[in-house]
Amino acid sequence: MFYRETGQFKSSYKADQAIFPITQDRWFILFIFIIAFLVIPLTASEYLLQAVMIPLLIFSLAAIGLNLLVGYAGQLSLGTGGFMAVGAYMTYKLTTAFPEVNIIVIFILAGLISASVGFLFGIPSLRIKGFYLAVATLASQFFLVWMFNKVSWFYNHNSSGTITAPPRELFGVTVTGPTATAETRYIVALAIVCVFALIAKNLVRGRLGRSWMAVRDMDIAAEIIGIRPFQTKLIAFSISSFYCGVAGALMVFLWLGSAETEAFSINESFYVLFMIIIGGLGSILGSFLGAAFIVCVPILLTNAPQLFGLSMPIDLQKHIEIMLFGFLIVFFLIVEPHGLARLWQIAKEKLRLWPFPY
Amino acid sequence: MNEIVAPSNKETNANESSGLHKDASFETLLEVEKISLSFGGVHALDEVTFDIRKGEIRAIIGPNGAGKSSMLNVINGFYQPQQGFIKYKGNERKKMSPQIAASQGIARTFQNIALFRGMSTLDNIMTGRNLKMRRGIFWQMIHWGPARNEEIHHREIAEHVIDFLEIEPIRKTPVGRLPYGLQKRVELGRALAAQPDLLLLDEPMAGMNVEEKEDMCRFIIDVNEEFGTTIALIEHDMGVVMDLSDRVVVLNYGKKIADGTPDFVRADQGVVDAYLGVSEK
Amino acid sequence: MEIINFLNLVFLAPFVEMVSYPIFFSEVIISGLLTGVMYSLVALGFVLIFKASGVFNFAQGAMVLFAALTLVGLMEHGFPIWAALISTIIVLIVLAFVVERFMLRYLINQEDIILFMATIGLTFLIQGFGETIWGSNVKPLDLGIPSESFELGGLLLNEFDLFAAGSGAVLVAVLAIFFHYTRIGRALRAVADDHQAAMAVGIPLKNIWIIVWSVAGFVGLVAGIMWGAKSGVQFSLSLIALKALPVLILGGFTSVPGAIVGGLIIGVGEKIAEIYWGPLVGGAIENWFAYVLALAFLLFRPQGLFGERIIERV
Amino acid sequence: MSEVFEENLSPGVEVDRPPVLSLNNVEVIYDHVILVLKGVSLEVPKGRIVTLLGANGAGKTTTLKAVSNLLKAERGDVTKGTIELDGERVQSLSPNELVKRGVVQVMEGRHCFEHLTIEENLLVGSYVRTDGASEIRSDLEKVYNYFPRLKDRSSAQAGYTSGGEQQMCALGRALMARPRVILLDEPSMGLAPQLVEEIFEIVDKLNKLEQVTFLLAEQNTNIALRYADYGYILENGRVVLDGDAKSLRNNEDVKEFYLGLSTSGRRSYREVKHYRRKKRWLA
Amino acid sequence: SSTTIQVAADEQFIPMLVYRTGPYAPSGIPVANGFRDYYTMINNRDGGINGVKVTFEECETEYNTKLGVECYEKLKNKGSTGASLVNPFSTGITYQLIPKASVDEVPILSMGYGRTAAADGRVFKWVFNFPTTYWSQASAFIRYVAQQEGGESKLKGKKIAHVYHNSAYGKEANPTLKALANKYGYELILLAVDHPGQEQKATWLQIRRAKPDWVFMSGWGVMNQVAVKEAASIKYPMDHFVGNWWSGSDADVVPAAAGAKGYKSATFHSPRSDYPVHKDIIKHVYGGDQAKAKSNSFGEVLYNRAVVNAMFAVEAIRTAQGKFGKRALKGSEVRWGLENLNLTEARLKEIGMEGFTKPVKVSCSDHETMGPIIIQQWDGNKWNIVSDWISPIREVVRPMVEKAASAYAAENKITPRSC
Ligand SMILES: Nc1ncnc2c1ncn2[C@@H]1O[C@H](COP(=O)(O)OP(=O)(O)OP(=O)(O)O)[C@@H](O)[C@H]1O
Ligand SMILES: Nc1ncnc2c1ncn2[C@@H]1O[C@H](COP(=O)(O)OP(=O)(O)OP(=O)(O)O)[C@@H](O)[C@H]1O
Ligand SMILES: [Mg+2]
Ligand SMILES: [Mg+2]
Repeated sequence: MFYRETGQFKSSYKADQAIFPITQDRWFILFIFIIAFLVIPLTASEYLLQAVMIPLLIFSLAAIGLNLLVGYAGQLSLGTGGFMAVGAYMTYKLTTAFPEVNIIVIFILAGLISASVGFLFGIPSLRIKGFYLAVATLASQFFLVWMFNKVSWFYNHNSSGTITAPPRELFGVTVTGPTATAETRYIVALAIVCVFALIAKNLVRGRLGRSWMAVRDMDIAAEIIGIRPFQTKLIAFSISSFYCGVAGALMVFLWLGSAETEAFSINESFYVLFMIIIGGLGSILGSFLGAAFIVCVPILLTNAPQLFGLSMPIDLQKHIEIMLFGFLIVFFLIVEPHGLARLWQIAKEKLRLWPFPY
Repeated sequence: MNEIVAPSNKETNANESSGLHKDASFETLLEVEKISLSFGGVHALDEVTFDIRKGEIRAIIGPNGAGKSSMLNVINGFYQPQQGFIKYKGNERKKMSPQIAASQGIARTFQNIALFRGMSTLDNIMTGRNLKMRRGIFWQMIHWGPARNEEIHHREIAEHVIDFLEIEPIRKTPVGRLPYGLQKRVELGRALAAQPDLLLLDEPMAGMNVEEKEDMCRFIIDVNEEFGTTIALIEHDMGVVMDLSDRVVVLNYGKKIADGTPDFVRADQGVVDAYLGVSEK
Repeated sequence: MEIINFLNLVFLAPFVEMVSYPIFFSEVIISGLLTGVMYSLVALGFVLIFKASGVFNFAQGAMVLFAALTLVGLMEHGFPIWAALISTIIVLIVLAFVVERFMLRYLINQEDIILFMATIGLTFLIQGFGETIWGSNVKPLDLGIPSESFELGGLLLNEFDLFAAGSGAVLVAVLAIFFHYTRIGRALRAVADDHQAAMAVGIPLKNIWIIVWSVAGFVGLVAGIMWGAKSGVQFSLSLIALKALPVLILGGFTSVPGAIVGGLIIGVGEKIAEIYWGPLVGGAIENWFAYVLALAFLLFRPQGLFGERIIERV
Repeated sequence: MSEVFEENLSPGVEVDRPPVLSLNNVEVIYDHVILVLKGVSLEVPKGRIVTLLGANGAGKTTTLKAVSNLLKAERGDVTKGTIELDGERVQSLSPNELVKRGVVQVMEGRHCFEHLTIEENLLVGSYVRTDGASEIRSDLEKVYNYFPRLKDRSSAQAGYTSGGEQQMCALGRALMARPRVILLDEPSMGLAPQLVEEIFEIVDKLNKLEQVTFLLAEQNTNIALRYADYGYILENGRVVLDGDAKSLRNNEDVKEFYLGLSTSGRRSYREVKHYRRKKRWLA
Repeated sequence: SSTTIQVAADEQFIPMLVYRTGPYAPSGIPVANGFRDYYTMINNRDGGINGVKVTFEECETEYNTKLGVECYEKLKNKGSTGASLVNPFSTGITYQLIPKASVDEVPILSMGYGRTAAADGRVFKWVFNFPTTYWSQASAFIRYVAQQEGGESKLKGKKIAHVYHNSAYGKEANPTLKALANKYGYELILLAVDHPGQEQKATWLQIRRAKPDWVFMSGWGVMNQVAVKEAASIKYPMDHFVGNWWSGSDADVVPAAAGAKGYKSATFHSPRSDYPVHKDIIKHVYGGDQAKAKSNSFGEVLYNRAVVNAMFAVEAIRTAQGKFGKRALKGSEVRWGLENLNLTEARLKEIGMEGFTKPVKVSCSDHETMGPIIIQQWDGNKWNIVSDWISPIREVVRPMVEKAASAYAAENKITPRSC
C-alpha cells in the first residue's frame, strides 16, 4: 500500500484544492515534466518529434478545447476543424501583415478571433441540443472551410489557396518555417500546451467549470439555481474555439509548415472528438490520453508488422490496421465507457486498496 | 454552519427585528394571486390564491397530479402562468425568469432529483454558491490570489453546509453513485448553500425511512428556526406535514380546496375525501 | 448605388430569373426533389436505428458501402443478380448479429455519445473488412435499371432518377406503417427512451437490435445500389452519410416521414441556392447551405420538423 | 437465517409454499471496485409478500436488480452466490426471459418511457404476452380501474405527467405483463397517502386472489410490515435482521428506527433529538 | 507482392508515398503498381541503374496530407544515402514537402501536379514539375479548342465552362483560363464542385442552362465518375467535354460505361500499352504472364503515367551518375541529375518509350519544360489518341509562373538563384 492518501492530511482547503493533492502524484508529474522537457528533445529522433510528439501536443490542445465544450459544458460540437482553420488562417494573415509582432502574440490574437467566431456559431445552442446541435455545428465546419477556400484574401490571393508558415523568431531562435528544427518547434508547442492545459484545469475547477458541468448535467436545474445557461454555453463555445484556434495555428506553424483547407476538413473534427471520447469526457488528463491514443495507435499499428519482421501488401496492412483501430475503440469503450482517464482513475483506486481486493 | 451562514443571512434580514418569531410577525413574503396554468387541455392550476409568511413552514399537499409541483414551478419562474400574479418581497410580477428568482433568494429542490450527476457532492453544493461569486474569467484562469481566496471562502461555506447535513464522507463522491436518500440530502445542501430567503422543497422525504425522515425534518427545522428561512414544503407523509408545518394549503385538480393550520385541514371533510383517505382519520 | 445593385443581385434578380424561365425552374425543382429522395434513402438508415435504440449510428455510411460492395463483389464472382441480392441480405443480417453480440450487448444503458463513439469504431471495422474482402477499385454496378433521359414537355427527366424516387417512396411508406401500427414498432420506441426500463418490461433488446440493424442494413443496400449506380461502387460511397445529416436534423432523428420530407426540402433548397445564389459567391455552396437551411428550421423546431418533442421538465 | 424462517411458518404451510425465489450469499460489485452486496441470502416463498427494509444505500435496489438481471446495464456484477427461481439458477437468463417466466420488476424512480403516451407505456408492458389483443385490452381496463387518474391522462406523454402519475404508470405497466412474481421497488414513493393505501390493497388483492408473489423494497416500513408476511432488514449490503412481519413490528429497534415509535407512541418529527442513536445490531 | 525490399549498402533508395486505400484508392492503386513495376523491371532487366540497385519502400498516405508528411519523415533518412527523391503524387502533400525539401536536401519530382510556380527553378531549387503543369495544360486545352473550332479567332464569343474540384488542386487552372479568356475573348464559366462530388445535379443543370460550347474539367476521385454520368444524362455532347489528366483514367469512365463514349481527356503520354517498355515489364516483372499483369492494373492510364514518372526518376539518377559516379547517390546529387536531365527522342527510343511520351530538357531556371499534351478519347472500351501533340502557350503561362514564384520568394525570404 505505497500509493495512498491516508496519512496525507490537509490542514487547509487550499491544500485540498491543489491540482494534485497526493504527494505521489506530484512526484509522478515532475517525472513526466523532466521527460517531456529534457529527455525527449535531447534523445528523440526527428521522426519521433515530427510525426508523433508535435502532433500529439497540438491535438492535445485541440482536444482540451473540445473537451471544455463537450465534456464539461455538454455541447456536442463537430465544428472543431473549422475553428482550427480560423486560428491557422488568421495567424497566417496577421503574421504576414505584421511580420515584426511576436509570433506568440499572434497565436493569441488568432485564438481570440477564433473565439469570437466560436461565439457566433454557439448561438444556436440556445435552442438546439444533443445530436441536433452536433449536426448543426457541421454548418460552421462546412461554411468556414468553404470560406477560407473561396475568399482569396485569407491566403493573400496566391493562386493555390495554400498558406505557408513564414520563418519567425522567438528570443533569436527560428521557431517556424522550414528552417526551424523539430526540437525547437517541439519545445515551443510543449510550453504553449502546458500553459493552456494549466489554464484549462484552473477554469474547470472554478466557478465557470462548475457552471459548465451544471449545464451539461441538467440545464434546467442549472437555470433554476441561477446559472444562465445561454451565457455559460456561449463562454464555453468561445473558450473552446480559442483553444482550437490556437491548436490550428500551431498545426500549420509548428507542425505542417503549410496547409490548405483540406487540412481542416470534417475528418479533423471527428478525430478530435474521438480523442476526447476515448480519453474521457470531462477530463483534462483524458484529453492528453485520448490524443495519444488516436495519434499513436495508428502509427504503432503501421510500424508493427515491420517490427515483427512481417511483410505483407501495404493495402492489406492498412486494412488490418483500420480494423484493429476500430476494434480497439470498441474494446476500450466496452472495458470502460468513460474513457482512458477513468481507467487510469480506477487503476489508481485499485492501487490505493492494494493489496486488498476491495 | 452557525458562524458562517448565519451572519450573512442576517445581512439580508437586516431591516427586521432580530427577534423575529413566526407567531409574532405576520409579514408576508410571498403572495400567490389567482394563478391559473394549463397545458393543452389539462388545468394544472386554477385560480389558486394563497400566501406564505415570512419565517413560516408552509406545506402544500394534495393528491397526485393536483398541481403542487406546478405551483412551485410557477413560484420560481420556471412555468409562466396564464393568469394571475405573484407578489414576492412586496414586488408584484406576472413573469419571472428562474435566474431572477434565484438571485432574489428563492432556492428549491426537485421531486425527481435534479442533481448534476457527473459532479461530486462538494461541487454540487458549490454550484449553489455560484450566484454569490464575483471573480471574472481572467482571475479564474489564473486561479491565484483573489480568485483562490474567493474560492476558499465559498468552499468554507459549502463545507459548513456539508457539516450541517452530515454528509462529510461523501464529499468527493460523484452524486450519480449515491443512493436515493443521500441524493435528496445533497440536493437540499445545494439549495441551502445559496442562503435563500425562501426555500421550496418538493417531496424532500420521498423514498426515505423513518429514521432518515427524522434527520431530514431536523435539518428543515434547524434551517427554519436558526436562520429564519421561509420554507414551502410539498410532502405526502402526513406525519411530517402535521408536525412540521405552520399552515397547510391543499390542492385538488388544480384548485385550492383548503387552507389553514394542520389540525384544521386534517379535519376538513373535503380534504379527507380527496386526499387523506379513510384510514388517516 | 453599389448597395442597390447588391440588393438587386441578392433579393431580386434570382427571383426574376426563376419566373422568367419557368421550365428551367421546374427542372431545378424536380431535380432537387429527386436528389432529395436519394438523400432520404441514406437518412432513413440513421432514423431506423436512432428511433429504435437511441443510437446515432455513425456506421450507416460504412454499411451503405459494405452492402453495395458485397453485392457487386458477389456479382463479379458470377452470382446472378437475385442470388447476389439474397446473399447480400443474409450477410447484412449476419452483420447485425455480430454487432449485437460483440458490441451493443456490452453497451446497454450507456450514454448516447458512448454508443455513438462505438459505432465510429464499428465504421472502421466495417470499412476495413469490406475493402479487405472486395478491394478498393471502382466497381461498376449495373442492375439493368433503365437510365435513359427523355424529354417531357421541355423537361429533361431521367428514368433512373424516377425509379430511385419510386423505390425510396415505397420503402418509406412501408417503414412508416411498420413503426406506427405494430407492437414491435411501439417496443422499438420504448427501447429508444430507456434501455433499462425496456429490459425490465421484458422487451428482448437483443432481438430488437438484430431486427433494426438488419433493416437498416437493407435500407443501406438500397441506398448503396442507387448511389453506386451513379458513381460506381467505391470507398467514397461511405461519404454520402454526410449528405444525409442535414436531412436528418431537419426531419427529426426519430421520424420516418421526416426523413423523406427533410430530404425533399434539403434537395430542393440546396439546388435552388446553388443555381440562383451560388454564382454570386463563387459556387459550391450546396454543402454548407444544406446545413444552414436545416439549422434555420431547427431554430424554430429544435427537434426537427417531425421529431419527437424534447421533454423538458422538472 | 433460514432456521428463523422455518420457525415462523407452520409445517403445513411450508409444504405448499416452496420458495419461488431464493438468493444465496449474493455479492455484487459495481464498476469492478464498489462492493455493494456482501453476501445477501434470502428466500421468497410462493404466494407470499416479502419485504426488504433498510436505510438508503443499504442495497435493496441492488438486490432486486440482481434478481431481475438488470445489473449489467449499470455495470454491476453478481460476483458470488446464487440466485434461484423455482430451484433453477437464473443468473444467466436475460431480463426478457425472466419476464417471460413471470418475474417483473417495477423500477425505483419511475422510469417511464417519456415519449410514449401513458397508454402506450401500459401496452408496452404487455410485450411478452401472447394471449391475444382482447385479453390485453381487458387487463388495460383493469389497470385503468385501479388507477382512474391514468385513464384521464391516457393520451398524455408520460414525460409530462406528474411524479405520482408516473409512479402509477410504472406499476400499471408491470401489471400488464401478468406476472407471477413482482419485484416492487418503493411503490409508495411520491404517492398520496390515499393512493399508497390503495396500492397496497392492490398488492394484497393480487396476492390473495391471483397468488402473485411479491418481493418488495419499501421505505414506508409501517405499511410494508402491515401487508407483508415476512421481512428482511438490510444494512450496508448485509441482512442484519429477518423475521415474520409481526415479530419485526414488535422488535424494539425496528420500532425505534423504522416505525418512528418510541415507548410513548408515535414520535413527533418536531421532537427529533439532535444526537444520533445507535442501532443495536450495529453496536 | 512484396512491398518492402531490404535496403543494402550500395542501393539507390526511393521512398514511395502511395494510396492504395481510402477514397482515392482507385487512382492510387494503378499509380503505385506502375512505379513498383518499372523499378522492379529496371532491377531485373539491367541489375539496377548502371548496376546500382533501386530499392523502394511503400508508405500508405490514403491521399491524406498529414499521413503523407509522416511517411516522408519516416522514409527520408532510409537507405544508405537517404531518400534520393520523392514523388508525392498528391498536390497537397507536395505543398507540404516543398519547404522541407531544401532543408532535408531531398528533391521533389511532382510530375504534372503540385505547385505550378515551382517551374521557376530560380526560386524552387529543389522542386521539379516537368514535363508540364496545370497552367500549361489549360493553355494547351484552349489551343486544342481553337484547333477544333478552326482557329484562334473563332474562340471569340465561345462559351467554355470549367468544372473544378473545389480545392487548391482544382482551382489551379482558373487563372490561366481567365488570362486566356481576356486574350481570346471567350466567355469563361466557373463551376466549383465540393469534395467529394457525389452530387452534381446543380452543376450540370447550370451547364444545361448555359449551354457552353466546351466543358473542361479538373476533377478527382468520385467527382469524375459522377460528372461523366451526369453529362451523359443531360445529353451533353461528350466529345466537347474534356477532362484534365487527372480526370481521364480508366476508373473514371468505367461506371458510366457506354454513356461515357466520346468523353475526352488531356494527357502527356500515350494510353497504349504496346511499347517496348511494356513488353519488358511483362517479361521481367510478370515472367510473361499477361493475365497477372492485367490484374495489377497493367496498361491503365494512371499505370502508364507512373511508368513515365519512374522513368524520369531513373533517368535523372542515371544523369547524375554521369557526374558523380556509378554509386548510390545522395538527394543533392540526384537534384543535379534532375536539373540536367536531357531526354532526347533517341534516348527515349533506347529505353523503349519512343512515341510513348515526349522528350524533356530541364534547366536551372525552367523546372517544367512546358512539354506538350495530347487529347485522348474513350470509345466505350479503351482510350485512343485523337489529337496531335499540342504545345502550351508559353508567352502567357511563363510570366504568370515567374510572378507567382517571386511572390513566394518574397513571402518566405528566399533569394532567387541566378541562372
Ligand atoms: N409541462 C407540462 N406539460 C403538460 N402537462 C403537465 C406539465 N407539467 C405538469 N403537467 C400536468 O399538470 C398536472 C399537475 O402536475 P404536477 O406535477 O404539478 O402535480 P403534483 O401535484 O406535483 O403531483 P405529484 O404529487 O404526483 O407529484 C399533472 O396532470 C401533469 O400531468
Ligand atoms: N451504478 C452504480 N455504480 C456505483 N455504485 C452504485 C451504483 N448503484 C448503486 N450504487 C451504490 O450501491 C449502494 C446500494 O445502492 P442501492 O440503490 O441498492 O440502495 P437502496 O437500498 O436501494 O437505497 P435507496 O433506499 O436509497 O433506494 C449505494 O451505496 C450506492 O452508492
Ligand atoms: Mg409533484
Ligand atoms: Mg433503492
